[in-house]
Amino acid sequence: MDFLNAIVALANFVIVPGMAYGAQLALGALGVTLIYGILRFSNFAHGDTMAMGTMFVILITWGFQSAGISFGPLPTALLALPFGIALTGLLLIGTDKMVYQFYRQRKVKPVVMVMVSLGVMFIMNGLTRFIIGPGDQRFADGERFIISAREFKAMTGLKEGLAIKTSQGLTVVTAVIVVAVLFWFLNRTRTGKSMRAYSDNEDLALLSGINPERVVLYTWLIVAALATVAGTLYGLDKSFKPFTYFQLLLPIFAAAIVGGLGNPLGAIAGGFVIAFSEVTVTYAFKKVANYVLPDALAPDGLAQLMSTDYKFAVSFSILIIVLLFKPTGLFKGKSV
Amino acid sequence: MIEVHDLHKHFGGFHAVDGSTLTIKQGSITGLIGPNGAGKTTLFNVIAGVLQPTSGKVIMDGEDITGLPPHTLFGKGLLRTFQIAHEFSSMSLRENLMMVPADQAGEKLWNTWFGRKRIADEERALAAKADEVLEFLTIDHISDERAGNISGGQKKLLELGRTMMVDAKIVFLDEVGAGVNRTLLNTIGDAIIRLNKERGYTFVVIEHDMDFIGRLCDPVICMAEGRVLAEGTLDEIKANEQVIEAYLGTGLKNKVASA
Amino acid sequence: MTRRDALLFVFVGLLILVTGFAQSWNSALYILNMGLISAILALGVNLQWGLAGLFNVGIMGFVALGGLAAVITSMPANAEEWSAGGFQVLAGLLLGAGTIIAAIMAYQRLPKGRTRGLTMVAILIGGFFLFRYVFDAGVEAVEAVNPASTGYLGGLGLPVLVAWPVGGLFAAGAAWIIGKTALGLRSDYLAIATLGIAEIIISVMKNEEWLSRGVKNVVGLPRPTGVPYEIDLQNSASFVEKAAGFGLDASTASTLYVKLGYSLLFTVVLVVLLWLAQKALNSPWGRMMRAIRDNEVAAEAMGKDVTARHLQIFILGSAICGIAGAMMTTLDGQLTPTSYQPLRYTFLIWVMVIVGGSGNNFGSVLGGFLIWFLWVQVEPMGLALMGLITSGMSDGYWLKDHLIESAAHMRLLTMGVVLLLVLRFSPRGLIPER
Amino acid sequence: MKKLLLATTATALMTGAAFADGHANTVKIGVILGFTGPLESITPQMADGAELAMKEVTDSGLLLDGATVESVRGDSTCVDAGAATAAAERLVTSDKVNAIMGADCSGVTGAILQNVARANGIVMVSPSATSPGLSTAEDDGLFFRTSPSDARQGVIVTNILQDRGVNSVALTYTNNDYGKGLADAFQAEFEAAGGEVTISAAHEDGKADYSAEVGALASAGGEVLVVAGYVDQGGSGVIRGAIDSGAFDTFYLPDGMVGTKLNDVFGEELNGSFGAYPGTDSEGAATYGEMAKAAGYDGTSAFSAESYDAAALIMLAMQAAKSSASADFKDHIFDVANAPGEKIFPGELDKALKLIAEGQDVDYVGASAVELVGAGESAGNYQEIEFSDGVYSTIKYR
Repeated sequence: MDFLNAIVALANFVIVPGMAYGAQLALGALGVTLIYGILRFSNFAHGDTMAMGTMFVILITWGFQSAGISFGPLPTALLALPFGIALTGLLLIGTDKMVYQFYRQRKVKPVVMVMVSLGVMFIMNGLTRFIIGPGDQRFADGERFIISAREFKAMTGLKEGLAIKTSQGLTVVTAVIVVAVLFWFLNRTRTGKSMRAYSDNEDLALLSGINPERVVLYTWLIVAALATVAGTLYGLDKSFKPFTYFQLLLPIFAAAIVGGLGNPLGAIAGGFVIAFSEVTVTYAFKKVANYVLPDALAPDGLAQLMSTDYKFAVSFSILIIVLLFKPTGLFKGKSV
Repeated sequence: MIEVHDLHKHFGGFHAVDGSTLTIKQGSITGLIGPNGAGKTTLFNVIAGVLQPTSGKVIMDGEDITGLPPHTLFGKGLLRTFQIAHEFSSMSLRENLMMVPADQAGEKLWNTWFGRKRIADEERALAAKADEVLEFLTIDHISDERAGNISGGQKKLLELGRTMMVDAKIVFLDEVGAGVNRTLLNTIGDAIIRLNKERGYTFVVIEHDMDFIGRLCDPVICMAEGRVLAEGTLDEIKANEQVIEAYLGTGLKNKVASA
Repeated sequence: MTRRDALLFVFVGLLILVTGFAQSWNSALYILNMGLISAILALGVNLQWGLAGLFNVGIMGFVALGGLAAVITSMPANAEEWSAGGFQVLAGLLLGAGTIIAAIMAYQRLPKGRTRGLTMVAILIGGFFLFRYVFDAGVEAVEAVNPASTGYLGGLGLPVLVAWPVGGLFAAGAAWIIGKTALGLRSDYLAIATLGIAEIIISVMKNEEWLSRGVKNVVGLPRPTGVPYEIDLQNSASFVEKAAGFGLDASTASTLYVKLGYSLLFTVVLVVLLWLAQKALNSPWGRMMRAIRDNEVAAEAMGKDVTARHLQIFILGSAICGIAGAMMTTLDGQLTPTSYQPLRYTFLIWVMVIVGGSGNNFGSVLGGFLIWFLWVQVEPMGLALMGLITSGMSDGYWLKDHLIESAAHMRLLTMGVVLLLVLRFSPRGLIPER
Repeated sequence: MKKLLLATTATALMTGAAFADGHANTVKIGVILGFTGPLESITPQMADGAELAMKEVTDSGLLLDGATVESVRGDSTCVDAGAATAAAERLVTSDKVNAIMGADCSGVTGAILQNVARANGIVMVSPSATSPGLSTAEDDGLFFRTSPSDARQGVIVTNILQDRGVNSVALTYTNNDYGKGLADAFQAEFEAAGGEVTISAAHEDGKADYSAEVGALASAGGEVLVVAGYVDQGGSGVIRGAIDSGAFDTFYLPDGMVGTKLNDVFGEELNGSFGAYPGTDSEGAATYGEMAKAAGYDGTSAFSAESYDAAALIMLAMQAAKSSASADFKDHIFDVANAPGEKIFPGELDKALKLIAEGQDVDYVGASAVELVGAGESAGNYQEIEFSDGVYSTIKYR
């Protein structure tokens, strides 16, 4: 029984939140990694792209809510998602035409593109706050829990509860679907294959008649979808605030690099590595240890490796260690 | 002078250099030929320290130099040029040459602030030497031009010029004639012969132009698929069955690929 | 400097003068002072980026280390805390350092294989617990002393001017460690690594209270010699008399006097650094650096030790950022770790370097002044602009309300637009590399 | 009207200092708050609060022979001491504000106080800087705050917990001088009184995820979770995680955590939780809440009431000193804030001005029950709140 309690406690405080957070990071990191793989630069504006995409979704959700449209037990935001993706897609393609295209055609160094994305980041940052304001926005509705801690305890009779929020379940399910669709697209469709070819070897792809502008267009559309989905899921699970989305950029980059920049599988793995490292290294194992170990061995202290103050430092230390020993990431990334 | 023992360089499953063994004699101008993808440039890069070998050894004058970084090899008198010219594009031709000599006093940060006199003298000598080299290469009329703005052939000359700024022992030239017109190629050829005769440089030359090879090189080494096929004078090589097959094979493959 | 460059400097000078006439001379001088610091920061980053092509996105960390140096150098030592556990903290730190050194030695001495891995893990884990055991107790003792106003070890009580070079040394030390480990990485990876390391530095400064009070801030840093306190000037009869001679009241005169004092100190630092940077740039050393930036492979083949040179310039540039960080903390008079945000202390500096002109020292100095001016002045300009746009709208109209409320966000927007415009129409910056 | 004020602010800025001397009968108060930066979401309500008081006074026409009070906003960014000092510098030396309502975060507040306010002899009243360090900062008698120092709150929290028989708590704090200061003060007090703090874990505001913090807190355990954070920052994030995962059912909510947002966001889920925030009387706060609602903003947002009070104190002190010069009215702030005298609540500023003009004493209570002590900070009278039926209500004063 104690053993079960230990597992449940671990699941409740480490595994479930880690899964949801990891899935959110993975979706964000996929966007970063795709841009890196195909357009060949690190996009510093990605966090703010997520914020803008989510902002569109929120505005549409509010419209739906005031029109009385709902999605039953699921959040209305899911209904608004396709529209949000479309708007974000338009925004990104517009940005590309107005900004990135110019530099791409001049074949500037990747670092210049990074600088350009810095400018785009500043602008999106300002625009989001201009339109929706800097504050917290709530747009979640529908059922909150798939199973709540109290229900779980009543059901199983265990001392520990296990809670799974709708948003957490939704995050993982959506992430799986999105990743499956993405991989199907990249591996099975003609456009997807040409994108991969372009990513592997630009010159060769051009020779075999792939239209680069088309590849770029599709890339931005996919990035728009990934960013909007990631941002919305994150907003549903936690809350929407522009400042937070800028802060998300760092763990997302860490995830993409740990996994290997330019490698979609790596991005997903990286997301989970970062999420779980943040949760486990700073987790106080006291409770779990008390359940599992005999009383004589139970720890007096918290059995915490590091205080939560250093949560952020942990993910970056992992990033740096990975870079030092495996410079192209866990999964082989690009080394352009 | 240089001995290469059973050198391997693998990229994943691809064996770019697959057990090459060869010797380069002091004072020679050795030609290195072979069809595209034979592993010539990779061999250069491994010898010059740009790439680490998977296995094998490189010995220079009895000393094991395997895997030493390029700047250390430079210090030992081993210089190289690049297949695609690697000029310092934002600097003038003269500056491109002046930066070459090692251990300049002006490269010590301290001296840039407190050793001005010494630097000035040194710079004057370097500039004079650079101008001399530029004149030798017949590109002295553009010595103040940015290296990024000159023609491909002129960049090749500049590459050669860099090797003349110091007392090199052995110089590796990677397709020094590619994209260069006939007149310029002859100029380059003359320069190489003069450097070999007057200064005693040893040269290793990768080149596809057989006339050029024939005029300069003895011996000639032919590579294919990462291995040394044959060594001898150009005529001997031309008569070698294996060599003909190697060239023919890729020729056929090329035809298939371009169809 | 060409005539055009000189005109650009005159233009920025005019902007500051206009501030003086239209707003106040105090505002103008404050912008000038922070502009001087920004110029020094931009100079340091330009050294790394413009001269060596190193993409350092961890500027914030070096600035913060400079700030830390200001506290450790200039604040008085807290005897009570030292006796409570100061030496135990030091012992703990030595143990920690010893553990890492032992692990590295094990790595180097032992033959490759499982034994080596296990030994290293054993050393690290054992060392970690030993370190925590000694260190944590010491920290607890130190932090328990008077936590509301001190609770940290304090500093050396030296003049704060000493902190400026010390800040440079701190940053240089950190840069050495970072450079040794991360400089081999490609540009994008180096960027993310430095970004992360800067965050780690900040989180250490936020959470290690024994060191500099963590998030509780150290206030009341001493001023540099030669910069008096306004209130003392205002109470000095002779100063008030002199001020009256200029037709100024005591408070205006004293605030201007103090700011001018800082301006003078900062200008000296900037001029010295600029002179050093210019001499270095135009020497064979600068030529070698540009060669490395233009083509690393060829420079390596021409006998230049690229790795060592990168490390050298990374340390130099970071040290300059550290000096600027110490100066900034001195000007603020307090250390506030929570105020170090990447947007302000890293990305804004990058905007300065790129807009000014990377590879050109004068360009980055100009960029430092110009962008700092905009950063401060876009806010009132934005408000004024919104006032103008909405002047035709009726009061209470939601859009008018919204636009005026949002005026403050014009700042980020403007930075983005300026950066993109410069990248598009003058990609090498306002004063390009010659 | 609020918009009008803003518009005049903008025009005043455009015309610059040249006009400042022309309006002899204009009083300017600088509102320096973090309009951008990590506290940007609570800042508008704080500024609105201060400007509501100014509007009230202007409309009354009673301040210093009918002076108009003008608000000049400046962005403190909350975190960037340089930018904050520049903004303050501009407000003080260019717009010639008579006093500063601000700043918000303790760090920039200290910087502005030392570099601008003291240098120019300008009064500063901060609505939200609670760091105990500011109590002892040299201020030449220029610095006041309408929020109590965290040291005082540590005692209050301990008392409330002990009265409820709570002996073991987990503690999380927002990682800045407010949160850390409060956490330190509370932990010392609570442990001295025999209580146990199982863990004291920091959380960063505006971060992506609080799973790690919640996990650590849950594992450490405790009867109650004390959340020393901000209601619309990480504090709510931690509570959200703790409730959702069933880690804690009962929370203690200090001043930064109390706001109607809790009712909206958590409602029933917080039933049984309790806390306390400054105030001796619910009347002022309620009135203020309604006034704010009528003016179109949320008056219960953190430190909004304190901002209203800060601005009101400045203006009442001016009236008492019969001068809008900081040097004159700085000594009157204590008089108008404390007894004896007639109690003044929000919306009664006209009455206060009239009384003062008649030479009578007032005791400004305001929206947050202002009572200044010591080095010019709020005494720290608290109202204890408890959640039931999804809303919190005051049950006791301390």
